[in-house]
Amino acid sequence: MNVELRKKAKELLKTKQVEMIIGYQRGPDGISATPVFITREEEAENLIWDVYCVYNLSNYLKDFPGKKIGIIAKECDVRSIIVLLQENQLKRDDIFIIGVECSGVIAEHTLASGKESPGELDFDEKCKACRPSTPRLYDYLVSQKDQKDKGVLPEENPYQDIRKFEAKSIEERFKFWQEEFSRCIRCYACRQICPMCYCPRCVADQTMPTWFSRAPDLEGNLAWNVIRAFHLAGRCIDCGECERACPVGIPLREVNKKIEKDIKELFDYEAGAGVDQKPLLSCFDQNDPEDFIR
Amino acid sequence: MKYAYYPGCSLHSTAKEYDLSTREVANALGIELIEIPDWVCCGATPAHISMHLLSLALPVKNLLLARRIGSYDIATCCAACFSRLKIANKFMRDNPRHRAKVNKILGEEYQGEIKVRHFIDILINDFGMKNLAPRITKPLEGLKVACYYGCLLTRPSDITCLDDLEEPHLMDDLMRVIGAQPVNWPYKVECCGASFSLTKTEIVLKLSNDILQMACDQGAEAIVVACPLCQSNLDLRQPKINKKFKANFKIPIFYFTQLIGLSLGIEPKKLGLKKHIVNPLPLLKEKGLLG
Amino acid sequence: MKIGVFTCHCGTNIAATVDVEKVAQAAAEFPGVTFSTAYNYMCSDPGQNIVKKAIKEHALDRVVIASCSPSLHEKTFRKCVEDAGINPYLVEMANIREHCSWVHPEGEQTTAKAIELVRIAVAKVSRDRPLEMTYTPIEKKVLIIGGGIAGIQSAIDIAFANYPAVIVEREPSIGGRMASFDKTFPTLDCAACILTPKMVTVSQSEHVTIHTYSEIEEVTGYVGNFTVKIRKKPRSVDINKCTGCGVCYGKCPVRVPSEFDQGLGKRPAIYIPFPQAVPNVPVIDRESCLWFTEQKCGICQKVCPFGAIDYDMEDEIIEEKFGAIIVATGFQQFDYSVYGEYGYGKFKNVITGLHFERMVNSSGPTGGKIIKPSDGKEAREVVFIQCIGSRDEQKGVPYCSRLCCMYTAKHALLLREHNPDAQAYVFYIDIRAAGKNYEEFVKKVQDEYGAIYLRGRVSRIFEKGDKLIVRGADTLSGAQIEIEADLVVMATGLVAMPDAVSLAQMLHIPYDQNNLFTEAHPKLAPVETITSGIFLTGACQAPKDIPDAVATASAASVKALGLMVQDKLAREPLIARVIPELCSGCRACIEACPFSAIETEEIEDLRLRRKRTVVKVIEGVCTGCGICTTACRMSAIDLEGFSNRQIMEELAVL
Amino acid sequence: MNKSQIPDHSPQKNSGDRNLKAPIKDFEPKIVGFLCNWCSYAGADLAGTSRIKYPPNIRVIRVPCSGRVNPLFVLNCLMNGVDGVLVSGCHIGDCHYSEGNFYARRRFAILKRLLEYIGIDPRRFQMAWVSAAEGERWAKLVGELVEEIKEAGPNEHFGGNR
Repeated sequence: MNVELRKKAKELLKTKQVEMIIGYQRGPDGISATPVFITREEEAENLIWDVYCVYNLSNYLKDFPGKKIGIIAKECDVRSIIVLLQENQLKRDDIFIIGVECSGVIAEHTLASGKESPGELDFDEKCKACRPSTPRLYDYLVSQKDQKDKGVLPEENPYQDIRKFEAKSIEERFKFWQEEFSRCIRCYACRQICPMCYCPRCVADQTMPTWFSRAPDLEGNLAWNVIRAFHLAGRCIDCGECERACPVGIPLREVNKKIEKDIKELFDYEAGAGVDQKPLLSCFDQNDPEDFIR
Repeated sequence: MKYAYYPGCSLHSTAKEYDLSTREVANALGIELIEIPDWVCCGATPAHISMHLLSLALPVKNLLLARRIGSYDIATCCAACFSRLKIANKFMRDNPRHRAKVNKILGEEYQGEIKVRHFIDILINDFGMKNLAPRITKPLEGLKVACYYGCLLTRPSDITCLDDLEEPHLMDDLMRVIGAQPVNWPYKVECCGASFSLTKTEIVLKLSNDILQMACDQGAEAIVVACPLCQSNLDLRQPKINKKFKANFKIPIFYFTQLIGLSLGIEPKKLGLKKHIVNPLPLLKEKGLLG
Repeated sequence: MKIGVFTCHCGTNIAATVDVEKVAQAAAEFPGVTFSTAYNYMCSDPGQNIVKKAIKEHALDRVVIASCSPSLHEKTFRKCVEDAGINPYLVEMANIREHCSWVHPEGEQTTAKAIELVRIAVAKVSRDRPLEMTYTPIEKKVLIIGGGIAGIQSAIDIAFANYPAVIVEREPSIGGRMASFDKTFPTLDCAACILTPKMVTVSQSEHVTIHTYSEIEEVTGYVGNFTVKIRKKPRSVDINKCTGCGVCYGKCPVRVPSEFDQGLGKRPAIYIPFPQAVPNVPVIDRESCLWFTEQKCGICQKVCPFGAIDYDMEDEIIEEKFGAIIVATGFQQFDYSVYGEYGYGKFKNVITGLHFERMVNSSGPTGGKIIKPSDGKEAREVVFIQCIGSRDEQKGVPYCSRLCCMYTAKHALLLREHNPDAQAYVFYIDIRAAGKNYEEFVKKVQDEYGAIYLRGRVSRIFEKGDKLIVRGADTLSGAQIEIEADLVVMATGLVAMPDAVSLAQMLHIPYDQNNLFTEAHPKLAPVETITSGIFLTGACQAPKDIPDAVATASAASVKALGLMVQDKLAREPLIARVIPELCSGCRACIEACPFSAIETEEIEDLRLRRKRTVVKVIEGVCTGCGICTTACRMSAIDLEGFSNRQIMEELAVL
Repeated sequence: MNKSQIPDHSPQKNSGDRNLKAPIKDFEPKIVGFLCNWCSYAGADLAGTSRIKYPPNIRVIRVPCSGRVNPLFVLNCLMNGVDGVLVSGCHIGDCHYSEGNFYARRRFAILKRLLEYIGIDPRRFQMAWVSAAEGERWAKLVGELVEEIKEAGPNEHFGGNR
């Protein structure tokens, strides 16, 4: 299938349908995949697509306004592209989505262990909540018949960890997050890596007013991590990049998924469902639940 | 096609011929009806005017019994049973308070999930009229019938969900398929007087007289029903009506299953045609439908 | 920054439970406060003079008044400080009366709370920005959508004030529903006699332009500045050449049911809807015209002495600007064919009130004879059924249509007038005759015209021979009623037009669950909508009879004229403001704004050195709700008067 | 009454006492209420004109609409040691701006669950609909809130750095 991928990439560059293709190439370790930006036909030979292509490349799309960009995207990446389209950060005509069928990507720790071929347990956590699938939006689809059966099976209940945590006492929950957030050094790697974090100036950096403590103290860290997740409500497509990028290992997906679960339960809303979808917090239903209101 | 069959009391007594003809038709069409073992009365009219809980518990009891033999839809023929079972289901689905009470006294959890189907519904929507048409060997050509639906088959429409509330047509459609000619008449959903038959017979005589008169006025030669009580009032009371209103009705009252049975070529004997007060055989003979 | 704090005793209203002097003393110590005093009645003239004097003497630039609720005196003190030379938006109030002295007992705690409230107000005022009223120009022209009696009355009122009005009417003639009525209750004036003069007035007015056979295509803009696209459908007759001589429709060979006569009469394919039509210019119905359906005939073109027939006419879209819009789109009849018990609309002799109006009209299709449509014979026994569709949550609408009781009474009266042998039976639920001389009218119909009123519903109608058997209950006597009727007249309710929702969406005005347009306030702003510059009249808002339609038409006109007479439109500056550098152009605010007050614009981003799309607030439209400010993740849109800095400052001193 | 519960108003000690938490036994919680101008603020005004008594623990921040209340305001309050936060708007259907409370309802449904999830006592952030006619309800609501937050105790987790 890499053959097909490269052929299409070359064709796109040759016919000038795109000026650049954002994809993956094999990393220097010979196993992992790293992002690559291709502008010349011959470079297309480096393109790959396999279970090691973990990253969500859609984050790079916004960096090339006005250019025609081709991008290799799996289902979760496509959903983030959809959100960016909803939010007018991209123009549909400017991007060419080379969709790839995905049956799960590898967890980072597997890479570190140097294993050559992954077993089922080695799939990334995010893939366990997803089912092997074809992207919901693409301009060209590279099919992947050979790898389909190797995929990870979706979990029966994708939110059981969240539910389990919700069942804990309020003190336990506070203690857990206090400890997790206390490690936060406010490097904002989670923000920089997030395709949805494109605000010209993040509220965390604003000074007129200063919204919350900018120091890495408990108040500031908690406020930052809450508002980061809150600002992703209805927008986070669980690509998991934030958690992957966090240098101190805060389980950020556990916060994101909590909101993902709640908005599914409360509003039957799923981020990145389609380009015509309205932003979660810029629409409402007359019958939204209000049992929490006195 | 398999269904848990709930005949109800009438079909085991006064409306035996409804039961017979239903089983014959089902048999002929390959529809398997498994009679619910140990079924009890659905409560009919007395239960819900004496005790609401009982009126729900009785039908639910039957639904639970049906669940034991497998996950089949329930087939029923009697309009009253159909109505009671459907109403019980609605309460069990929508009303947590009643659901809790009923589940408590029956000792089982039930939430209204079993589907209750009238035999008309099964014939039309499961078996399908397209499939029925080629099975007709003796079309009832020339027989003008008035299809009489009565009160309970269509009402209340949000519970029965069977047919058009004011202008039902499913029986008419069936009659057309088997070659009979349904007349257009306005009394399809009038009341026959129902169980006043025993307590205030006068009322039944008046109401049933109106229905018979209207059917005859519109040119019907027979009336087709789907309710044992309607059948009994219109059939059994005809002599008395004739006497009281100085009329001369001799109009046979058929169950729709009997006529479908005839058209499928089933022997009239097996369809219980001799059990009627107004003997339908002369009419059928005259129309050449018995040969 | 020099903040002055003025604490009010409000007689004993505040002073009884709050130590006012202590509050004033404490306030003097707050950061930025250079002057603090207390007075008995701050809102009185002497009180206001204290404020003005202190501003001058102490060169104050911001003011906090600690007194009552801002809903009472915010305006007073804005004016007061403005008189003293301070921007009126640099004053804040601390509500130490309603929120403090009146709800807590006398004591240290209450005084302490009052001091905190003042501290919060001081914090807020320190972040206030001087603001100026905004002004938007006004296009001095009013659009009236709908040319029925309400629209006509609006146009007349606007024109009377010498402002231009444009009526857009979908049908080939103005006049609306009223044109097809026979007589009007309770005075029995003939509808045409009172409507036609108004139609003529409006058509001859130099200030009124009428676009008939036209529809609204698109509305953009905002109060004072609406841009409207109007689609003029092809009439196929040149309105400037035609003299209305009528030769064309005299010769047309086609006959189709007349819409105006509710299908009781026929009309040619080229026709005027009714003799008094305005404009008196025919229209070709292309669906039935032989030229358009079979490419033959063409007689009208041949016989027209003025060459006015133009088969090649096409849709024309014109664009005009308006300062205000009056919506007068009216109603449609409830479709009674949902009632199976009344024959699903299949019985020929079951008709609606509008049919009856045409029948009873002496220039109508039956020449004023009340007949059975099935055989044309005169009807004697006529049953009227009220509340068809109205007050019926199952099959119709839950509301009362308000006028059916009256028009049914009128019909019963006219029936007897036209045929003294006839008998009217009226089935009703309640008689709702609230209106001037309405109850008297119904009484007269019952007493003098022998109409038999039966309180109850009709359960079934069926045909028997050439009669209709009407079965119902008279709940007052408890009797079952069966009437052998010749004719049944349904008092069908009034419901929203089928395209009401799409029009509402085009205009950005809300509509209710019945698709009726919603007024800004049901009592205090009954002809306004929440979209400023758009007003409602007539039955598009709720069922209305002619007097109500005319009254709301004039009310809406006054509201529109109130805009027209202003040179420019003054708007409170407490509106949203975009900080373009912070805006990503995601448009979450545009989606959330209930008033469509935000649009996009392209800016040159100096930092990125490229063009970028951001949003901007349309000042004339923004109402200052602040919903956008929370939809915005980047806080790029803020609300003046309740800005992020102001609120965060308030929170900071808590 | 313990002196330390009275907010300090001397400028030199503007933020001095805040580290000290009142002893729990006569803890007087500090509650911030964001009230929409048209319904809830007017309802609170009505409680005043009707002279209905309620505890003085609430500080009202007037906003035009519940849809104006940014979750950052709420977070800011909680992080600064405020014991309870209330957002109050018009009843559904009564919004002066027709839709503002719909947005607020959606937004705070998410925030409330999220705050609970990370271990913040649900009693500390609450939402209510109070109309302009509900003066009595307003007073009752404040009374209830004060009781609930007293039970929850002081917001000790945060505010230490002020």
